[in-house]
Parts: sequence; structure tokens; C-alpha cells
Amino acid sequence: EDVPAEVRFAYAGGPRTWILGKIDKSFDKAFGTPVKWIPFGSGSDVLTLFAAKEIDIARFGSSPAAAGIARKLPIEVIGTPEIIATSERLIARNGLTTFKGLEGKTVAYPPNSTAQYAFEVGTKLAKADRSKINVLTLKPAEIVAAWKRGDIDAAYVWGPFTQQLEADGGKEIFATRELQKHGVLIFNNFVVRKEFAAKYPELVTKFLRVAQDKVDQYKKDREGSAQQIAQHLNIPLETVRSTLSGLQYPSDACLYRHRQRQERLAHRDLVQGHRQLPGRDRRDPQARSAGILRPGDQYHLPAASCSHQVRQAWLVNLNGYSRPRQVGQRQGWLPGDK
Amino acid sequence: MLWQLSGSLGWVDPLLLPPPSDLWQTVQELAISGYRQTPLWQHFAVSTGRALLAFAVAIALGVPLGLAMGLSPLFGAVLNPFVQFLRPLPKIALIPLVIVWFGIGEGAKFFLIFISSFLSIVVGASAAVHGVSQGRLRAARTLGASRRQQFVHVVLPDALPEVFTSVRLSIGIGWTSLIAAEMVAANSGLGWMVINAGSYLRTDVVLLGIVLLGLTGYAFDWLLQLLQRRFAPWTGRDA
Amino acid sequence: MLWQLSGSLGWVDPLLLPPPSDLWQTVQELAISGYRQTPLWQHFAVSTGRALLAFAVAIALGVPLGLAMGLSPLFGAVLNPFVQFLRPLPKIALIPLVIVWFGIGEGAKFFLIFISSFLSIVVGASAAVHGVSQGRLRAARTLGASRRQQFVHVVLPDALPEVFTSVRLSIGIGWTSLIAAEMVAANSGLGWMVINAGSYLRTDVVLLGIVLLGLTGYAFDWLLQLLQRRFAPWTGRDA
Amino acid sequence: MSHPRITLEHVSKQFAAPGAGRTAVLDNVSLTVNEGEFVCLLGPSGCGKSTILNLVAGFEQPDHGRVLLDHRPISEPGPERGMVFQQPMLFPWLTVRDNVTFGPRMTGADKASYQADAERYLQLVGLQDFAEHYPWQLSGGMRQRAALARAWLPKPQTLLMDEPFGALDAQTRLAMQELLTDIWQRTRTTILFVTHDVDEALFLADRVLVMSARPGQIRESLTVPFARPRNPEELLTDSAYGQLKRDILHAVREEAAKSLGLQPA
Amino acid sequence: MSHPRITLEHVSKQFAAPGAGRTAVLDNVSLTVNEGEFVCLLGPSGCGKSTILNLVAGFEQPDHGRVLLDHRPISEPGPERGMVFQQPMLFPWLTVRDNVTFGPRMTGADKASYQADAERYLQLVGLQDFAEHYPWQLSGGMRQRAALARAWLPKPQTLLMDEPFGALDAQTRLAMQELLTDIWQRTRTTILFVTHDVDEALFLADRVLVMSARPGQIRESLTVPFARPRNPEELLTDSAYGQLKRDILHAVREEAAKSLGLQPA
Ligand SMILES: Nc1ncnc2c1ncn2[C@@H]1O[C@H](COP(=O)(O)OP(=O)(O)OP(=O)(O)O)[C@@H](O)[C@H]1O
Ligand SMILES: Nc1ncnc2c1ncn2[C@@H]1O[C@H](COP(=O)(O)OP(=O)(O)OP(=O)(O)O)[C@@H](O)[C@H]1O
Ligand SMILES: [Mg+2]
Ligand SMILES: [Mg+2]
Repeated sequence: EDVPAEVRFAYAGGPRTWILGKIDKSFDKAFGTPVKWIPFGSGSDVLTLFAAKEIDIARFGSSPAAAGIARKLPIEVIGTPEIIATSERLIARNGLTTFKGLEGKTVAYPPNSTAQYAFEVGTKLAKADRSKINVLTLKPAEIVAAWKRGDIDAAYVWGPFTQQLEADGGKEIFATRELQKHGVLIFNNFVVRKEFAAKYPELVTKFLRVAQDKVDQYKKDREGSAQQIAQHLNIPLETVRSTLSGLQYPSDACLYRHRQRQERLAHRDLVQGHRQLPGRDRRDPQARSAGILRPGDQYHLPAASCSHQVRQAWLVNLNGYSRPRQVGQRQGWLPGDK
Repeated sequence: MLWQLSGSLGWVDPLLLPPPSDLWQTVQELAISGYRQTPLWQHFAVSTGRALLAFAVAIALGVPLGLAMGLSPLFGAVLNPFVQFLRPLPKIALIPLVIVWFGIGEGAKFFLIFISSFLSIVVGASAAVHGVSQGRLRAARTLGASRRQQFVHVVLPDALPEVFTSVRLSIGIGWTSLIAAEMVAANSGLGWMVINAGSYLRTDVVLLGIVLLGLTGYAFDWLLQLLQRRFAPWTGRDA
Repeated sequence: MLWQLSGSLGWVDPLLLPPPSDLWQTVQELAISGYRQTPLWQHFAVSTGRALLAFAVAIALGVPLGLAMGLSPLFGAVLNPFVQFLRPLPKIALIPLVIVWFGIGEGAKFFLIFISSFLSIVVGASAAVHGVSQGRLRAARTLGASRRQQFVHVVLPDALPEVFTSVRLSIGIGWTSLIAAEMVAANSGLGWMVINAGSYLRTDVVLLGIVLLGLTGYAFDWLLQLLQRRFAPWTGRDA
Repeated sequence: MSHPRITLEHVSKQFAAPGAGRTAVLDNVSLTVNEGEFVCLLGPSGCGKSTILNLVAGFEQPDHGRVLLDHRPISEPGPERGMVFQQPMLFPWLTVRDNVTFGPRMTGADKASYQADAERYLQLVGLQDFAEHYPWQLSGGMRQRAALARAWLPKPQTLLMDEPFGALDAQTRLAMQELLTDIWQRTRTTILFVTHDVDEALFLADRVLVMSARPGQIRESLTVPFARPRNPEELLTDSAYGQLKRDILHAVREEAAKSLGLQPA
Repeated sequence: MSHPRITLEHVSKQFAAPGAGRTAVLDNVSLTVNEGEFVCLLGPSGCGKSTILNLVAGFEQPDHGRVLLDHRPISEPGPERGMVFQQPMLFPWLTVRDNVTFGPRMTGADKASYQADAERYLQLVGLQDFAEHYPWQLSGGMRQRAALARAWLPKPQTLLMDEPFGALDAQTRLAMQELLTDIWQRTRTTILFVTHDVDEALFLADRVLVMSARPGQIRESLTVPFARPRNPEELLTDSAYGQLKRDILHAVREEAAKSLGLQPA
């Protein structure tokens, strides 16, 4: 198989396990071709980069991925490297302890982020009246600033900003992990450009293997890995530690690829799925994704060997944008099958 | 035309540059149902309202301050470092500080638009003073004009054509920074609409927003040129 | 001073506005070990390099084009709508299109800085033409200056003081948009450093970046004023 | 020799006045300046003298009638018609020397061909020590002299001069007048010269045109009969001189009084 | 009556010259203009006449010596010293009327107190029909007249006039001269008047100062003995007039020749 002159990864710069592969160049070694790491700022930037064919593989949150797939961007999800557990939390001022208590208060979260969806779902599950909560979208640093002024009563955000809010009198009232009890997982994706995946399926496999290696490496030596990453990214070690340990890592069985199914879902069912979502502005992905999760919904599993958690993750991921009615024969492979 | 063609022929991915035909459809949709529960005209009104207020204050404070800085070497020397330091700062980077000082309400948005145009107006006005005819200033002084009167009756009108240019440029700057302003906890406004739609790859809405931003900016400029023709008709005349 | 005080006395939370003493420490750190494996001076060099190139091209193209638009009503009427429409557009909103056209390399970054200063220079130069002395232009014509020569030998120098002001303002605009440019897949540069550090609450680095951005912008402006004094010493002289 | 170089045929010119109307500035003006002729134009302030020069220079177009140069309508300015403006109109960004050599530099003349001339003219107008000065470092009269040298250096076929010696003292003025006559005689330039000084007109001109008050018309055309070279002191003793001067003064005064709204003197 | 209003004591003034050095423009100039006196300043072009006016106006400070007004050093311009500049220096953004009334409007005078005067002056300088015009719609001479009216309207105690009638035709010039004498006699203004026209100086002045070539010094101070009111035609027949005029012309010519670098005539 021929290899491209370079493989282009887009990364958001946060502390993640695959950065270990950036540090020791194990992706480059596995591919036999250099990897170009392209930084991006927000989910919408990744979508642009994909649309402009400037990147091949990216790791980013489920919500922009959903927006991209819904807008027929030719990308596909190839894996779920991490599930958000305690790295994103809802911090509130003293006295506020529940979602219900937020009614009539002001809450901020970063726009179009996993935190935002976690908040929306959490509100829903807690049966709080969303319309009574005054929500604001602010970037994380702005959240800290607004918090210090007392302009906001609560914020759903990630580290190190959560720690700052806590240091300033905030108390955690919710963490994304608690959604798992309701079968809701919020996670990040590995996404590949379809054209690239079609041309270099081997590379995609190798990519997933190395990514999993790096998870394993982290699990073996958490402190050492955190130190390496902190040094590489110039981030305080504490931030790296808490972020990495605030994520859950699905087992290697969770990383899979299922192209045909993916295409069908993305191209037909996804769109149909939207149409069937009741009572939502169809053109509006945010409104749509706010209504993603329906605890108790039945879904078919894409890969029988996936752990329950990952199956859930995968489904949630797709379900944000569709309600697959039927799933065909398993046609993919799993890393480690061969 | 070029644009519709490039879309139709597939030169540019319609995902990134929707053809005008799509755009027209989006206009109709947004006009009827609004974007995010807010009608299109309201996004437009909110943004122009914010901007016009900020521009008015920036002009009212910036022109006199700039002229004064240009006239008085001492005053200029004291204030210039601040202005020259702040002016080239990217306004996006200042947002957290602005929030600390002005909160997340309209104050912060006003300030961000205001400060970007204000600083440029100050610099432009203070530079315009150097072009003021020394001869005419001398004439005014022999006619008993006080410092304030020299300022109002000679420096201001003499510098006016050049000040108008600076104001036009500065208002362009201010309008550009609308988007930075509306990144701060907004939920309406053209800038916000563009940013928000961008994060969902709603390129049609983004493009519509851009077109509206461009046209409004154009309209502001046209208005200023009209004012200039009305209030500074002597531009370029030797007398 | 005010700043150190406000930090020490706790007026502003040091988390958002670290006191200068902290900043000094950060400078030392970054100077030695760099930010993200890149030494501080290199971030600085990358950004100024990008900006200077873009400015140079913007001036070299923008001044003649603007003057030509101001001189020729036809030419002006054709190009003006484009310029006036594009100028007030927020450059951040254009990033997706710029990526499509120019990719994510230096081309896109160059273009974003270039376009923001270029458009303003064009407008400023074209406005400056209206202030050109008709009498001197007439004198040049009776002395046999061709249209091109009138342009180079009369319009350009006569408009120069005002053009300098526009260039100063435009370079301020260009420098502000550095941050937008370095949002595009950059991994070095002051703008990128500010944005990147901001997302990890490294306020000291952010502030250091801001100070450097401000000082560099100040230095550019100072340089331009020096050039103006050198090349347009007749500003404001009646002759 | 009697080939007409400049011809105005029934020329009228109006300017937009404040408010609605238009001011008639020139009304049916016809005049001819022959090749090599030196014609002085006199008239009360504001009668349209500068306007006539502007028409001939090609800066303005007539509302009615035609302005011809060598029988061809004038459509734009050209270097064959040099002009000294009522205000010096120097270029403040150039030194005096660069101002003076502006013409030849524009027409691409070889530097060697004009350099010596330029220095000579600078010397003759008394600015040799100020060649490196900028215009704003000169006195009013010095600026006017710099403008003179600038107009002379390209040796135009036709010279239009609008009160070129107005800011000069008597002696400098005489020196400039002699310089001009000298240049004119050697090159047979055609000169249309606006002045308020009747003595100057009689010393310089072949023919004197007196204009009426606004709207300007050519009221009188008087041939100056004195032989050349003329000497100002000798002219004064000529009896024809006194008569001619009185006639011209009388005409100008009558018109000026009209335009000032006074009773005719 | 012999109280000195303007005094220059050993005044020297230099300007930076291109390159390194400095040009001496005034060298040890001392002069006095008494209260109510009308003094004309003559001298070759570029000798420093405008510079003296600028010093008295307070625009420039002497390098050496003192410039006094009523025995007090002059530090800045003031409305008690009106000035007519060598160039009209009108405000292009104001109509002629607003230009003329600029002074009283600045000093906060009651509109009623100057309105009639303003109209009268506009009438007297022949600009009544041009009150609504802008300066760039005027001819050169009309601008100069507008500048005159502007300087006269505030009735300053001292008037500094730099070739104020240079662009006017003979008749208009005479009218303006008479107007000026009239104003001067009624108000006993102190006037320092720069001119190149010896006849004008002898018609107007109590005393004539002749300056030497650069660096300027006061070469001669001549009292003009003619009784007032003077009549230009009658003056011509006065034998003292011819002598005085010759003396002055001789002095100016000698200096002008020096400054032009010619052999003394
Ligand atoms: N641009 C203009 N708009 C309106 N009127 C004008 C304009 N230019 C000239 N005029 C009028 O035309 C008339 C003649 O002007 P012109 O300059 O030709 O006079 P002139 O004979 O040269 O007078 P002077 O001896 O004072 O220089 C004047 O009444 C003047 O007001
Ligand atoms: N800003 C300046 N810089 C350098 N030299 C100057 C400056 N202003 C005036 N001068 C010089 O001072 C001298 C006197 O100038 P001034 O204007 O006083 O002459 P003037 O007597 O009024 O002459 P004119 O009759 O030609 O108006 C001139 O030689 C001139 O070059
Ligand atoms: Mg004229
Ligand atoms: Mg002078």
C-alpha cells in the first residue's frame, strides 16, 4: 500500500493520551510517513479544516462532529478515545446544589461544547425547567472573569477552570460522569476524512492501534505520562493530571471501524432521523442535539464485541443525529482482530 | 455571477460557499422564522444599535481629544503612549479583562466596539493637526481667538477632511470588532449569528451574516462620505 | 505602577491581571525554556515577520491603487464597492473561506493580515487624493508632467502626510488581526501564544503576549512616524 | 510674424454662484495674440484676467465660443504653454533647485542639457544661495522668483504670466523685467502677461489689452509704439508715454470704479 | 503722541539653513513706531520685512534683543495687533462674510455691534455681491480685499500690514489706500506697513524705513513731511516728493542689487 507524503492530524492542544504519540513520534513510525500536527481552536475550525481537505484525522468533541455529519461533511467517526467523566463539571455558588436550584439563576458554559450538552441533558434528567434558567455562552477564561464579578451563579466547564471556580468559593454540583447512570455518555471522537479512509484503510487501522497503545502507556504510568504531556504542552502538571484522570478510556475493543454502516447512517438515516425528531427546529443542530438522549431507547449495537459502555457511547454519538431503525450485518473489523 | 457559477460548477465546495440561490432561500427562511428564535431584522437592529452608539461616543470623545493631543505637545506626550500601546492590541485578547471591568452585559459590548474605533480616531485626529495650516492659525490668533476658539474655529474645520478619513477608517475598525464584542455572552446580533452559525457549519447563515455586515459597513461609510461632502466641501481647495 | 498596585492591593484578581512582578518571572521562564518548545523570541520573530511582509505588500499595492482610485472617477467607481464592502467585514468570519482558498500554511496568515491593512490603506489613500492641491497639480501639468508623472511627482507627495496617517491606522488594524490570522492552524507566533495560553488560564503568558503585541504595535507606529518626519517634513507648511 | 498663436473667439464663461444662480465672468471675449507677440492684460481686480489665462492654459473650458492655439481648440494643458500663477504654487516637498528643474525632469530631458541653465536662472533670479532651501523657507518675493525660474527653464513657446512680479521690490522687479525681455527677445516666445502696473505694461508689451469690469470684456486694445530695447528712465521722458499711460489708467480706473461701485472718478 | 508703541531693541534673528549652518535674517535691528504713527517698511525682497512683522505679531521670538509693545516684551499674538498677511490666509470653510466677521465673533462682541460695520466694509472693499461666496470662488485681488476687511473690522490699536495691496489694480489700490488713511486718521491706529511701492509709502506714511539686504538692518529712516490730507496727483508736483522718492529708490536699489548679486546700479 502506498502512503501519503504526510498524514495530517488536527488536535485541540488539550492534554490527551495521544499526545504521547506526538512526543515519541510513534504515529510517524507506524505509518512510515511523517505526521503533521495541526492545532485548532474550536470545533467549528475542525469542520472548516475538513471541508477544505486540509486535515485527515482529528480528535474532537461529539457535538461539532454531529454538526458536521448533519451538514453532510464527508467525514466519519472511527473511534471513541475517551469518555468524559469528571473532567467537566457544573460548579455553582454556595447554596446551589441541584439543577432545580438553578431556576432563576444565571449559568454559563462554553458555546457548542460537550459541557453545554452535558448541561442540557442534566437539566432534562433532573426535570428542571430549562426555560427558567438564564444561560450564557462564554469562553472558559471569560467564565472565570464573569464569576469573579458575580455575574454568573454557576458554570459548566472543564479544568483548570473548574478548579479556579472552586478556589473562588464554587462547589461542584454535577459531573458529566453522573449521566452514565442514565445510559448517557459524552465523549470525544476520532474522526477521519472519508476520502482518506477509503484510500488508506491500513493507515486508519494503524492509527487506532497506536492510539490504543498510548492509552495503555498512560494507564501503565499515569504520573510519567502526565509529566511528559505537561512539559510538552507547557501546561501545569496538575491540570494535566486532573484532565487525564477525569476521562475514562474505553478498552481496545471499543475502537472499530464500520464504514458501510457509517455511510448509511450518516447519509440517509441521519438525515431522516432529524426529520423524525419531534418538536425541534429541524435546521438547528444545537436544538437538535439538546434533545439527543432518550434514556431507555433501544439501539442495535454496531459491534457485538464492544463493551456495553462503548456501545452506549457509539449510539449516543449517532443518536444525537439519528434514530437508526435497523442495523445490518457486522462488516467491519476491530483492532486486534487480525 | 462568478460566485453562483463557482458554486454551480463545483469549484468551491458549496458546503463552504453556498451559491446565492441557496442564500436567497436562507434569507427567506430567516426572515420568516428568524435565527434562534430571533427575527433577522432584530439581529440586525441590535448590532447596528450597539455599533452606532459606540461610534457616536467614540467620535464625540475621540476627535476633540485627538486634536487636543496634536495641538498640545505636553498633553500629547502624556497620553500618546497609552493610546499607541492600546491601539494595536487585538480586542479578542482583551475580552476577559473587559468582562472583569464591565461585566457581561451591554457595557462590555459597547466598550469593545467603542475602544477600537476611539483609539484610531484619536490617532487620526492628532495626526490631522499637523496638516493644519499654520498661516490660518496665525490669522486666527491675531483676530483674538482664544485657545479654545482656535481649536473649534480653525483646527477642527481645517483638519476636518483628514479627520473624516480617520473616522471612516476607525468606524470600519469598530464594525469589524463587532464580532469580538458579540462573542461576549450575546444571544443576538449579526456578529453573534455569524459565530454561532459557524460553529454548526451553517455556512449559508454565516454567509448571509457576512453579506449583511459588509453592506451595513458600506452604508455607514457612504453616510460618512455624504456628511463630509455636506460639512467639508472645501477639501482640496486652495484659498 | 498603577497596575502593580492594583494587583498588590487586590483590586483586580491577580488571576486575571497578574502583577508585573509575576510577569517578569514569566518573561524569564519563557526566555529560557520558551512556550511550547518555541523560544519567546521566535514567537515574536514569527509574528513580526508575518506582519511586516503583509504590511509591505499592502502598502506597496494599496497606496498606488488607492491614489489611482481617488484620481480616476471611473476606476474608483468600479473598485469602490468591493473595497467598501470587504473592509468592514470581520476577518474572523472570513477564516473558513480563506482556508479554502489559501490553505492553512503561511498563505492564509499572510492574506488575513494583508487584506485587513490593504483595504484601509486603499480607502485612506483614495480619500487623501481629494486633499491634493489643485493649484500644484495645474502647475505640474503646465510643466509637461504626464498623468503618470503627475501621480508620482505631485499627487503622491502632496497626499503623503495624509497617506501616512492612513497607513498608521491601517497597520494598527493589520496588527490587530494578527491574532485572527494566527488562529488558523498556527503553532507559533505571539497571537497564537495569547490564544493558546488563554485556553489554559495561563494569564501571565496571555498578559505577556498582550504587552509584547502592544509594544510591537507601538514600535511599528513609532517607526512610521519617524519615516514620515523623514519623508514628509513639509506637513502643514504653507508654500 | 502675424500668425495668430492664441485666439479667443466670442468666449463666455460663467461660474456657479452661491445659492441658485450663476455669475457671468467673461462675456463674449475675443482676442488674438500673435506668434512672438508680448501682450499685457490689464483690468480691475476680479474682472476675469486669471480666468482668461486659465482658459488658454486649458484648465477651464469656455461655456460659449472657442479658445484656439495655433487654430486648434485647446483641450488640455501642455508644456508648450508655460504658466506663472498668481500664487507661486511651488512644490513644498522639493528644494528650490528641484522645483526649478521640475519641467525638464518631467519631459525627460537629459540632465546635462538643463543643469547649467538651471544654475544660471537661479543666479539670475537671485536664489543661488537658496537652491537647497525648501519653499516654506523663502520669503514671498523669493517664492515668486523661484516660480519664474521654474516657468522659464523649459523654454515654452507660449508663456502665460499672472502678475508675476507683484511681490517684488522696484529694483528686483526691474531686473526681472529685463530678464524677461531678454528671454523673450532671444526665443521669440509668445507672452500673455497680466499686470496691474501700467508702467510695467508699457515697458514690456507690444500691445496692451484693457478689460472692463465683471462680466469681463476687452474694452481697449492699444499698441505700444516704443522702440526696443526700451529703457524705463528714457520712456518717462517720451511724450507719447505720458499720454498712453493716462489713457490706460483712465480706462482701468473707470472700470475699477464700476466694479467697486464707486462713482466714476 | 510720541509714546513708543512698538520697539525693537537690537534684535537679531536666525533661521536654520539646510545642511548645518544658520542664516542670519535680522542683524541688530532697532526701530520704534510711536503711538498713532504710520510707518512704512521698504527693502529688497527677502531682507526680513515679513520677519519683523512676525516678531511684532508675536509669532516668532528674537534670538537676541527685545521686541516690546508699550514697553512690555511681546510673548504671543493678541487681537490688539491686527495683521494683514502677505498671503490672504482666509478660512476656506467660511463665506466671505463669515471670514470678515471672524474677529468680533471670536472676541464675543454683540452681533448688532459689528453687523452694520461688516456690511459697510464689505461694501467699501467692493465685495458686497460676494458676501456669500467662499474664498476659493474669489479672484486673487478679491481675496486680498477680504483679508483687509477682516483685519479692519475689529479696529485693532496696532495694524501690521504685509504688502496688503500687492494684487490690486491702480484704482482699487488707491481706493484701499484712501480707505486705510481714513480709518487710520479716525482711530489713530499705529500702523507698520510693508510695501515695495515707493509712491504708496510716500502717500501713506509719516516715516519710511528702508532695510538693507540680508542680514536685514535698518539702513535709513526718512520722515515724510507732506501735510495731510494728501492727494497723489498733487504730491507728484511737490519738488520734495521727487527728491525723497529718488533717495528711497536709490537706497532700495542699492540693497536689492546687493541681494541679487548684481553690480550696484
Ligand atoms: N471657482 C469659482 N467659482 C465661482 N466664481 C469664481 C470662481 N473662480 C473665479 N470666480 C469669479 O470670477 C471672477 C473673475 O476671477 P479672476 O480670478 O479671473 O479675476 P482676475 O481678473 O484675475 O482678478 P484679480 O486681479 O483680482 O486676480 C471673480 O469675480 C471671481 O469671483
Ligand atoms: N522658516 C524659515 N526657515 C529658513 N529661512 C527662512 C524661514 N523664513 C524666512 N526665512 C528667510 O528669511 C529671510 C527673510 O524672509 P522674509 O519673509 O522676512 O523676507 P521679506 O523681507 O518679507 O521678503 P519679501 O519682500 O520677498 O516678502 C529670507 O531670506 C528667507 O529665506
Ligand atoms: Mg487674478
Ligand atoms: Mg515678505
